[in-house]
Amino acid sequence: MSTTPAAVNQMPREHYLNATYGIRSWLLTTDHKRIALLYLASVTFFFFIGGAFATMIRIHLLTPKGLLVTPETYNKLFTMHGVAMIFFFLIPSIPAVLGNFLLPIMIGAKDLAFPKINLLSWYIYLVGGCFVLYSFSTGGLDTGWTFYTPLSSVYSNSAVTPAVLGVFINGFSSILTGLNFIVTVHTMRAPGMTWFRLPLFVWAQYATSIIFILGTPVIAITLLLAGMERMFHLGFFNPQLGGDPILFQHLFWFYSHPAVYIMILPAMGVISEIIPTFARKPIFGYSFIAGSSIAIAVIGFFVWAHHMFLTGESTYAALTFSLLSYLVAIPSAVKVFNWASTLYKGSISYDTPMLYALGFIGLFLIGGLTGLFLACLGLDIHLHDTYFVIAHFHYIMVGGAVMGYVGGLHYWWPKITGKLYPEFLARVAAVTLFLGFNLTFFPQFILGYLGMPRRYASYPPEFQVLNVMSTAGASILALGYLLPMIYLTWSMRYGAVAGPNPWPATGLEWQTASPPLTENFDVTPEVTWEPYDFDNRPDLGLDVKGAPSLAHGTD
Amino acid sequence: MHRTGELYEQYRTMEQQRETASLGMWIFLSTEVLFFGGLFMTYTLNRSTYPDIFSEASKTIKLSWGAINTVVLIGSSLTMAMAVWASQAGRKKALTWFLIATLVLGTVFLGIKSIEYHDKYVEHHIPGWNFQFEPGADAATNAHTQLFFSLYFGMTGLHALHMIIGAGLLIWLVKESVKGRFTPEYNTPVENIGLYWHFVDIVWIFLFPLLYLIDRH
Amino acid sequence: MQSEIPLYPEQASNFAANVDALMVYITLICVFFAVAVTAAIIFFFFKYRRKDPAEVGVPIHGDMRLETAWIAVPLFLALTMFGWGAVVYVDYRRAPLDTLDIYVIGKQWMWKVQQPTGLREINELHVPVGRDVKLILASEDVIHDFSVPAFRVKMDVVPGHYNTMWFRPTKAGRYHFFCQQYCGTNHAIMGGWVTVMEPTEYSAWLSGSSDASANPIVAGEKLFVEKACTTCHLSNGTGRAPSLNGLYGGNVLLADGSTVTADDAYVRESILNPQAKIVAGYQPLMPSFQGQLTEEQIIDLTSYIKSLQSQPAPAKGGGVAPSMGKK
Amino acid sequence: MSEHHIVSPKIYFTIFGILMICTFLTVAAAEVDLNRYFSGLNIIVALTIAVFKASLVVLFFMHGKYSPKRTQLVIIASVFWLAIMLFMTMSDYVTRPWS
Repeated sequence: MSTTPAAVNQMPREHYLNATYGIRSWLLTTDHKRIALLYLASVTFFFFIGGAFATMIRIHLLTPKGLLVTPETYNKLFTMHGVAMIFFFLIPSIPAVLGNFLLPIMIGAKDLAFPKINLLSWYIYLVGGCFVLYSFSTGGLDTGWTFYTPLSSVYSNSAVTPAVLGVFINGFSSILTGLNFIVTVHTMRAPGMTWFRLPLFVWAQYATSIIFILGTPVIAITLLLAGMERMFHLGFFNPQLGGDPILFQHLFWFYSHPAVYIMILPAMGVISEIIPTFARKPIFGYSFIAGSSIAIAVIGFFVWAHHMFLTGESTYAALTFSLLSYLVAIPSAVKVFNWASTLYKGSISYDTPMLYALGFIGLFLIGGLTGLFLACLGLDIHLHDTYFVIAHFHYIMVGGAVMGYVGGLHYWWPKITGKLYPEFLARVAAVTLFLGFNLTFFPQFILGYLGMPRRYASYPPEFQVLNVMSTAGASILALGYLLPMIYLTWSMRYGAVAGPNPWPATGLEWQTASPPLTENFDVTPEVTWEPYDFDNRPDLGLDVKGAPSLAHGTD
Repeated sequence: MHRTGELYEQYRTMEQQRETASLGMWIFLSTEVLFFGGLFMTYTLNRSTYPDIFSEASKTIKLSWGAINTVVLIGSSLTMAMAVWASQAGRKKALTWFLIATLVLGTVFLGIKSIEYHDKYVEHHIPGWNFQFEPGADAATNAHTQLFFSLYFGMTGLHALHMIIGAGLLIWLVKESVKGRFTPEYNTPVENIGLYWHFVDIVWIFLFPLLYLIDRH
Repeated sequence: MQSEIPLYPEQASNFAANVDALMVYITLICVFFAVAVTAAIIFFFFKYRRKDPAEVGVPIHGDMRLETAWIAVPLFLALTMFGWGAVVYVDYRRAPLDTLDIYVIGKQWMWKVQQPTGLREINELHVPVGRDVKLILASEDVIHDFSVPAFRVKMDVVPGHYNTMWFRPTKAGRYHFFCQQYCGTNHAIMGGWVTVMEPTEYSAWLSGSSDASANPIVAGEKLFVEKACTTCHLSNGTGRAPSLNGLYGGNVLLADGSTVTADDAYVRESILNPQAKIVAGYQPLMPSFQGQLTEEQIIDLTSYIKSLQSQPAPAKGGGVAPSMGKK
Repeated sequence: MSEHHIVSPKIYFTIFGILMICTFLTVAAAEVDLNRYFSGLNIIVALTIAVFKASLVVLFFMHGKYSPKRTQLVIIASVFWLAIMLFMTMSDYVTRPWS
């Protein structure tokens, strides 16, 4: 934090963390910041459950015959890894933790529009989580996180019903969060906070919420139908009773493809906040980044059947969905170009969040570009359901969404806790994660092109070398995740006091104390400045040259 | 639940509070559209696969009950709309009576629905439970008609569940309205529950022709 | 070390070279963009390093020409990828006319293969080099997927309907095939080998290992009687249902005025969901056999109906319209 | 909704009357074999009437006609997304015989 002015910072006397005490004050809180911390604890719990499964998967795949467990158990491991990570970590992570904490503060509101519903959605998440944990601990789940019928609804012997109910229940948590966010952005903005003054993180949350409210209900009803089919031997998706298993896939991916954007859009929002702060200049192409978030959310609903090119889907439908899939790539590309251009003539510092942001761009580039291979009809014939797909979506979800989430946690950690984390360790962790991640997942692209199918408990011996590389990378990756866990926890007590605006940054959230008051602001702020406009913010204490610097910029 | 017309701390004005509640309700209803949508999608595909079976199975449910229920439910929508009007116009007595009328009509609907369900139970038309379309029907006919009845019970069941929740909310409204809680300035609960009630009515407006009126000629 | 890790599998079918070329094309474009963006970021990162703690960047808000360019150029390149990919895919989905038809049935957790002569194999598939091969894929239980990386082809095997895939092997040898759609406990060992043989070897192999007891036509004929199909489908065309003589491969006139080709999928559908396509001039009387026949039995029946292809169609053929001239 | 629009009971009763007539019409139309003239005409008529009835309920009973733009946007979005799901999914099934 070389950039911090030398003034001595002090913790505010009263803030949301010490406003009230006791377990009840947390479990019955309606403060969006406290709810965000409840979510932080619970998604971290599921992250470590999912991570433990991932570790076992990678150890098992060290040898072609499988090192650790029976095929049956292996199938449960990757299924439970997927369910825990996707439904209970990735989807809620950024929206429910960072979004919950920041969205009201960023728009100058005292809280979300419906604070009680916000608390309710955390409880719904918990109930859904309990169902899923019950399934994991009583027989496990071996259907794949996609729950494809009729395997899940007829043939699987594992605890499918509680898992399906758990995911169904959890869906309502997402829906209520999305509803809350959209209403909040519409009605709760502070005076002067116009739509085009909104931080890009808020735009991203808004776009994500569109998917939450319009996509999630569909998977809820679909899983309910699959669960009913299993419990009462009905035939919606069972061909032996006249149903159609492909219909399940249509309905499933109608939500679950947009769900990928639920994971990546908020991370993109985080990156759009971090980059201008550490480049100390306005973001390049604000309206294009904001618009591309909405475009991704909307076009993202038109591409789902690209998961089904080889199910016997009609050629006409395959052509349509492939074309539309290429269209959704464009707004993502626009974002990357705009982020890179923001660095041009900036004043760039190497602080940890910036390392995560740049790492995100690199990994998201690979993840996004490999999506072009899979959207390509001719190539998908070969690549579908191979390790190429695994590598691709881990680059998006882990390289993209998780890097964004961890980067965002670091960026706003001083705001959330009022304390600074140890910068050196944090940089080490960021670099470790980046390297470990690439070593884990890059070999899987080659494995995929060689034809190694996904979800295999054992594999032909010729694939071993690349699998060993991947497992080696995974152990580095695991270490990379443990580090922040340790030093972030440590810093809550022993970290240096951060002060309200340590970086400094321009957003409203940095105008209030760290940690903020329960009602966020002493007085409702009035926004008179444009977003990321360092030059017209004398309050930040920076060396603003004003007009001359503009002239300097054009030479 | 809440005290009359109180301004919650997160809002700046009553106006903002009211708009927020209304927008929240509409967005909730839009998620409901997609929630029912999955069932409509399943229905569409299965009906297009088995058009004749669907028409045959549909003919075993009594058109008269469905038609009566349609009238009853649209009637309850009218009384609900009138209740909203009464609350806006400040007619507290009328409000209570319109709410009670809505509640009664809703209950009549559910009563008729349970008669229909009972008929289906007698005819062995409950999916997954001794299902037998007609005596001597072969396995395939049973499977395909069971698809129709699964959708029939799934769709009307989910709809009835919404009605039951709506009836619960109405009871609460009646209670509050008797206490005179609603005024022209503060009637958001009446309006929002009204929106919900009308939405449930709209679902039925589609369920009726799709389930009862297949090739009745 | 390097020799141990090839970058692509063997090229052993007509699709392989084309798919690999497509792969190279997209890879080149992607590498170009990845390198360009990464290089720019690294360059900016060092060039515009913060020199003074209070320094700010130059306020540049955007540039319309740049935005347009980086929307238009990627869009154009994406469309070329789409176009090329579409050409390959359409070719793959549309099998040529004269193919060697082989049935492949997926079952938890094994593959049953039936050669055109009726010869059966398990977890093995023999095909001749240079011949267009069409696989007709059926599943007895859950969704499977038949995948041959060396051929760059795969297709889901979905219960409830036939999927087909085709390829032309170009190189003799033995290649892995996999089940590529997760199907339960032993998914990982549900695979086997494709053996590509010279055509002469292939026919020798076919005749050498034929097994009359497993003849699907005989089995199909037996089923045809057992299931009482014979009561209605009289061969002289006077029954309550159309004669099946000369049916397979011909065009069938339906009650709604349209025509369909009597292929495997049509025969299968007519057995399981007879009401779906009613032959012109006949009543929808046939019961459905859904749930009463295994996929294998349906294939036996189809083989039997196929064997009637050479029989003369009766004069009163109802819907059967083998040639254009007859009504 | 800055000025709170109050819809008069007269409109409500008129709408109710139209809805009743439509209900009668839809039952009557179902009893006639319209498929004779055009395959599927029965369901088209039934759904057209249903859409009309639903629109009346949304516009008048639910005050959709008098609501702010963003509420109307929510209504349009939910119908639009439902249409995406129905039409794009069916586009797969309907076009399968083409290939």
